[in-house]
Amino acid sequence: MMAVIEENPGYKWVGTRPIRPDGLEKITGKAQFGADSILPGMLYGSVVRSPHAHARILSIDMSVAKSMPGVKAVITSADFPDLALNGGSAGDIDMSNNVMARAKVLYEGHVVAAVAANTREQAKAAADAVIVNYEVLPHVLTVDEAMADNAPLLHDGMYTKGIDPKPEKPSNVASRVVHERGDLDKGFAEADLVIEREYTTKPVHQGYIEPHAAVADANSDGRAHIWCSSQGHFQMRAHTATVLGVSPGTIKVTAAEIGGGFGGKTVVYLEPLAVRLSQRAGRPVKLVMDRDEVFRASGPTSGTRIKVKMGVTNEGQLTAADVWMGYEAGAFSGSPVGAAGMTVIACYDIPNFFVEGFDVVVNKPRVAAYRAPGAPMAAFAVETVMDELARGINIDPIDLRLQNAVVEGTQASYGPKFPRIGFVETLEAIKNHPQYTAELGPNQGRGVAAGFWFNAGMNSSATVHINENGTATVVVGSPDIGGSRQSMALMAAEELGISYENIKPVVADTETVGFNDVTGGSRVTLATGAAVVDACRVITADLRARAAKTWDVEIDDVEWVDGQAQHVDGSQPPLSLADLAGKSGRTGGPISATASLNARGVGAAFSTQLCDVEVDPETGITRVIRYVSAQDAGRAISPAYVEGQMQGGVAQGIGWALNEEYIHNSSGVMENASFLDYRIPVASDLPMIDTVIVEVPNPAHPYGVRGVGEVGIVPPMAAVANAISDAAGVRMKDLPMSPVKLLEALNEKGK
Amino acid sequence: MSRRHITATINGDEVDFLAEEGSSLLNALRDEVGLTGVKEGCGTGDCGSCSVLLNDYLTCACLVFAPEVEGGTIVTVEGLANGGELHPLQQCFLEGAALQCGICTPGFLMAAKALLDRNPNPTETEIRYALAGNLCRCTGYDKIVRAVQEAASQIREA
Amino acid sequence: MKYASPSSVEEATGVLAGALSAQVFAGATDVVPQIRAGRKQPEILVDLKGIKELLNVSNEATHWRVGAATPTARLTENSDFSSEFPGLSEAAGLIGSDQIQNRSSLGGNLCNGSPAADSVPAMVVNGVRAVVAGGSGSRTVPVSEIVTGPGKTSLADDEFIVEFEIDHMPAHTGDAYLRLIPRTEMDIAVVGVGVRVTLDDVGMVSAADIVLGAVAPTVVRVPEAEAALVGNQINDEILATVSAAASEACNPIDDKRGTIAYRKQVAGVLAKRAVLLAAERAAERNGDAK
Amino acid sequence: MARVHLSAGLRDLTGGVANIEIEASTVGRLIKSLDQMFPGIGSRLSEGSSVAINGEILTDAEYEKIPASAEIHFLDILQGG
Repeated sequence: MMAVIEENPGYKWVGTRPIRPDGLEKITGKAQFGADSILPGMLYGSVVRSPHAHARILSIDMSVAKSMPGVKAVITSADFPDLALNGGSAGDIDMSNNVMARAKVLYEGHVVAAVAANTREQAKAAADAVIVNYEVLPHVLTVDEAMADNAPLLHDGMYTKGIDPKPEKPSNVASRVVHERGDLDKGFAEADLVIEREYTTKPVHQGYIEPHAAVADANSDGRAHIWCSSQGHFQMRAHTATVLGVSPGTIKVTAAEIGGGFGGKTVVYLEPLAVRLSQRAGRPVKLVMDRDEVFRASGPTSGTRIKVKMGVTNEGQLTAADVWMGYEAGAFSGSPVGAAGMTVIACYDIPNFFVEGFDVVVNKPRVAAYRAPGAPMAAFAVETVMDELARGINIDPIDLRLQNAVVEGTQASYGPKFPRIGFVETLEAIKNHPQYTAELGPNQGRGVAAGFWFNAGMNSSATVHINENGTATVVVGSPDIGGSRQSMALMAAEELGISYENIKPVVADTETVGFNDVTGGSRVTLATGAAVVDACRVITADLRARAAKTWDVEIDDVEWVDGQAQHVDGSQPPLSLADLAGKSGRTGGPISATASLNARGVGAAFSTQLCDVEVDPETGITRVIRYVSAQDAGRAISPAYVEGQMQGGVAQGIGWALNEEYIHNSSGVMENASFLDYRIPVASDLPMIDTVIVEVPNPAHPYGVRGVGEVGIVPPMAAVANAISDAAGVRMKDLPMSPVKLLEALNEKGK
Repeated sequence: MSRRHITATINGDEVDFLAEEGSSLLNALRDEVGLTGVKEGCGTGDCGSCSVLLNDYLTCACLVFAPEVEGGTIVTVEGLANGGELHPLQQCFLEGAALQCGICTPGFLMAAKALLDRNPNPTETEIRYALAGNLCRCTGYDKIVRAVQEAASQIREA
Repeated sequence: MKYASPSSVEEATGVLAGALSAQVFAGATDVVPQIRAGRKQPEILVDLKGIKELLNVSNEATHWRVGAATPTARLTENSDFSSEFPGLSEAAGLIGSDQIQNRSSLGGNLCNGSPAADSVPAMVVNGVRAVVAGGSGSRTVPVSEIVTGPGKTSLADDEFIVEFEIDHMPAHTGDAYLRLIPRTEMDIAVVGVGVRVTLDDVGMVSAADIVLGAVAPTVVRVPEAEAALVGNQINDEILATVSAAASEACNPIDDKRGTIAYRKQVAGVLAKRAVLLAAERAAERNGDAK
Repeated sequence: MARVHLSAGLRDLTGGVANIEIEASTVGRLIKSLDQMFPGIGSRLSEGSSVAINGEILTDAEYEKIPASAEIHFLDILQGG
């Protein structure tokens, strides 16, 4: 379903649903993912990980491991430069220490050594034979434990940034962020209803099905080639070079197909280990994480504690919001609390607010980006308070949101004024959807929630080559996770005026295309798409010039229409792209163009979602029975894959809402590091997920693109919670809303 | 360490390979036979990415010891198409945008084939339960279920 | 690790007798993850699927014989078996995904020793017997006596289960198995309840078996609930007694999958629901089996 | 003159000043001027911030021209998933 706000201005390809360019390889098993490369003479690696949440490394004895059959290399932190000793930035030092622990291990699963051997079995056996002596230290696992007085410290030199005056004592709080406006006391005084609630959420994993994998082949001259699945092979190159202390130019990274990322594959884990092992062994090395390593050592997103107090008048005017947020960063600073602070109340125009957030280190794996990082937990809190406010003053929850919604020109809670946005349109799309008024059965309930995400621009490059028969190759450097090659090809087809089938999009390695930032921040269709469009426009200008040369007329007399050069007065028979390409040697040589840019005009994204659940009041089981997501895509270049992003975000959000969580025991050891006990939704858990693509074009993009990858995961937890409240009469404030917790709440209510 | 010599019919051809006796069929198919269309997502039977048909039955290759397949028959995603002609499930997955990253797709195709081979007209619920052993993190399953419905209808009409 | 695939019971017991540490397996759906996690390191893997008795399913005059290594999918798709023992068939069918179902077996599900094994409460309420082979010969043991604790069985190192004997379902008798999992599939039972009920001519309960899984180190029978049912018509009051007795019989732990309080409460809920389902089936089953 | 809004998180360095009007032709020059007024703010802004000029959020904007009477906001750098 589409909610058309602005008509498609007659695009031939943009907005269609052809078969994706990389589809055939993926349905026949030919596509090469991260773990699929096999090189001659390749060794297998295995990683030694800490069993402790927090410990000092006293010694590492590798002698037995080194002498075992088939073992070719064993490495520890001694094999990497100590960036702290040679002027590395704090961020680089943390990254290096996360790749390989130096003095201390800071979480269970933290790498302490790695080995390479002829076979997997030999590598595993050697890893098991590495003897590490630890002095176990007391650990902290949650925001509360980490912020307590006299809590054990992860980093002795961590003084909270953003507090004036600078704290005298180090702590586990890396930084504080604040946003404020107006007069909070006055705002709450004006309110007729004030709701104050406290929420907690657990770390949850991105849950990509493909484990991290890297194959490295290092040469004796210091150069290395890496094949890995990541969300940004240029970033993998840069980060690997930093950790190894070499120039990025010595490393070539080929982007394998990537089996899901959702933010979690923007981080370097295995690549530097694989290169160093390969250098030490003189052979290519493959490293692949086991699923339990993926859980224990790669990026979940933050567990949080969030307090929200909001006020509203009986007429439905929000008057004030007071928000406190503590976000777990894992072992190194860098939780997404900054974005949380900026997004938490960004959907609404609230005159008085105070938002305070803390980035808190704990002895758990370092958090990584996860789809709209920081925003979903914040929205869980605020959007359930919004539901309570609406019910409290007896107003429809969508009407309350409409009345306070940000629109073009509203000053956002994080500062600047919004450009044209489509929040109101998503609210109206849900309000007008038949499910909003469909009848509910016994034990069923309905909830709505909204969400906001910035999206990103950043750096992209693209090259377009015209082949001799008039077909085109579009070369980009943005790994394609969810169909972006199709979007690139559709925009190129539109620009060049040739058939989509005649365009071959390619994700090139770091040596054959210009720099690209990561595939993240919902930015590829916007930014890399803009680079493709720019390159195509250089080409069509060139084609006009070549036609002008052919006809011996001025370039201004030539137009590019429907894939052919036409003389403005029709005096010449048109020249098609194939005509011009076939004779390119006579008009100046091959036809090719490159465009590189730091994308501007990022368009903010909003989503409103509607969830119906059924609760079993005797067991606390919640089943989602119907779901609709409305999202402003700006313009859906590739609607099938826009829907896919929307549906995928919702499914992840439902998992986060109901079942997903990191469970640590009191020793700080993760107890559910498997897909059996870390319960992501299976097919039978979900209904069809209806989508409404709202198109409020982003005026700053040639095709109106905003970016669609992330915002869909922001509303689901609150939508589910609000639906549970409607069905069962209990307000769930602790994620996940598992059967155990829901039954507890129902028992409490029954008392 | 000596390895065992194993002979099996894989995607219609007799194939022999060597494998450690305690190693999995999954590792043997990927490392020894070169069929990397069989994916590893967990190694413990919880994700279905390595689904193959073993002696006609849908199985996680990661849960099978390589020597077990001696004399057996295996079909992987690489053997799903009939020469150049795609299986209707493959065609419907393509046309229905039923894959995003594609890592789970081989396993889904094999599980869906096993379902349609025994039940040519499954309900949505039957499809969802039959595919519950296959995890997908990208799609929310919506387009996968629809693609299987469409393929079932095409196969019935063919 | 070596791999052996004996083709007879005798050959298998011989292999087991000669091994320092052997692991017998059928579908290996539990064994592989255990080896991968380093919890087991057997010297030799003994694949029992080469022995034809272990794959046999036959409907005989007084009972069914079900080979211990028979994939549960082959059992559940046997319509005669499944219509006679719907509860046991459904329990067997809940062990994992379709992929798992083509490998998992009643023998493996039992001998893995998990307190949460789905098929075990359903086997116990149906009085299933295990035929055990070993170096010192064969013996027949009630399924309820096989598992002695989490991961532990009463089988000797050189013993394994060949087949199960399942007496035909008496007239006016029905079985049921219900479990609680957070998802709809691919989970380990947080609570499981097996029930078998026999009704007399006027709908009074004449026999009842209620067995809980996942709420104690082994499955537990609930005699108080059984006693409350026998000699009575099923009504809300009796069901409340059944529920309370089931909750009371639990001796669970707090773990990653559920809490003590939750397991106790939900055991009561599922016991009540399973009794109703079994009674409904009993009322529909008037004829002889076979 | 550009009107510069300083987020609450920066006010430890500005002595509580929230808004200020400054004449500057580019973002880089603006940051330099701010650093002269509020020592230390320069490195914080150039390392850890995006900038919004009249509502458009930009990264790496050191050489970005500032239009007359622009509204300038400095924002935290964001991660994307």
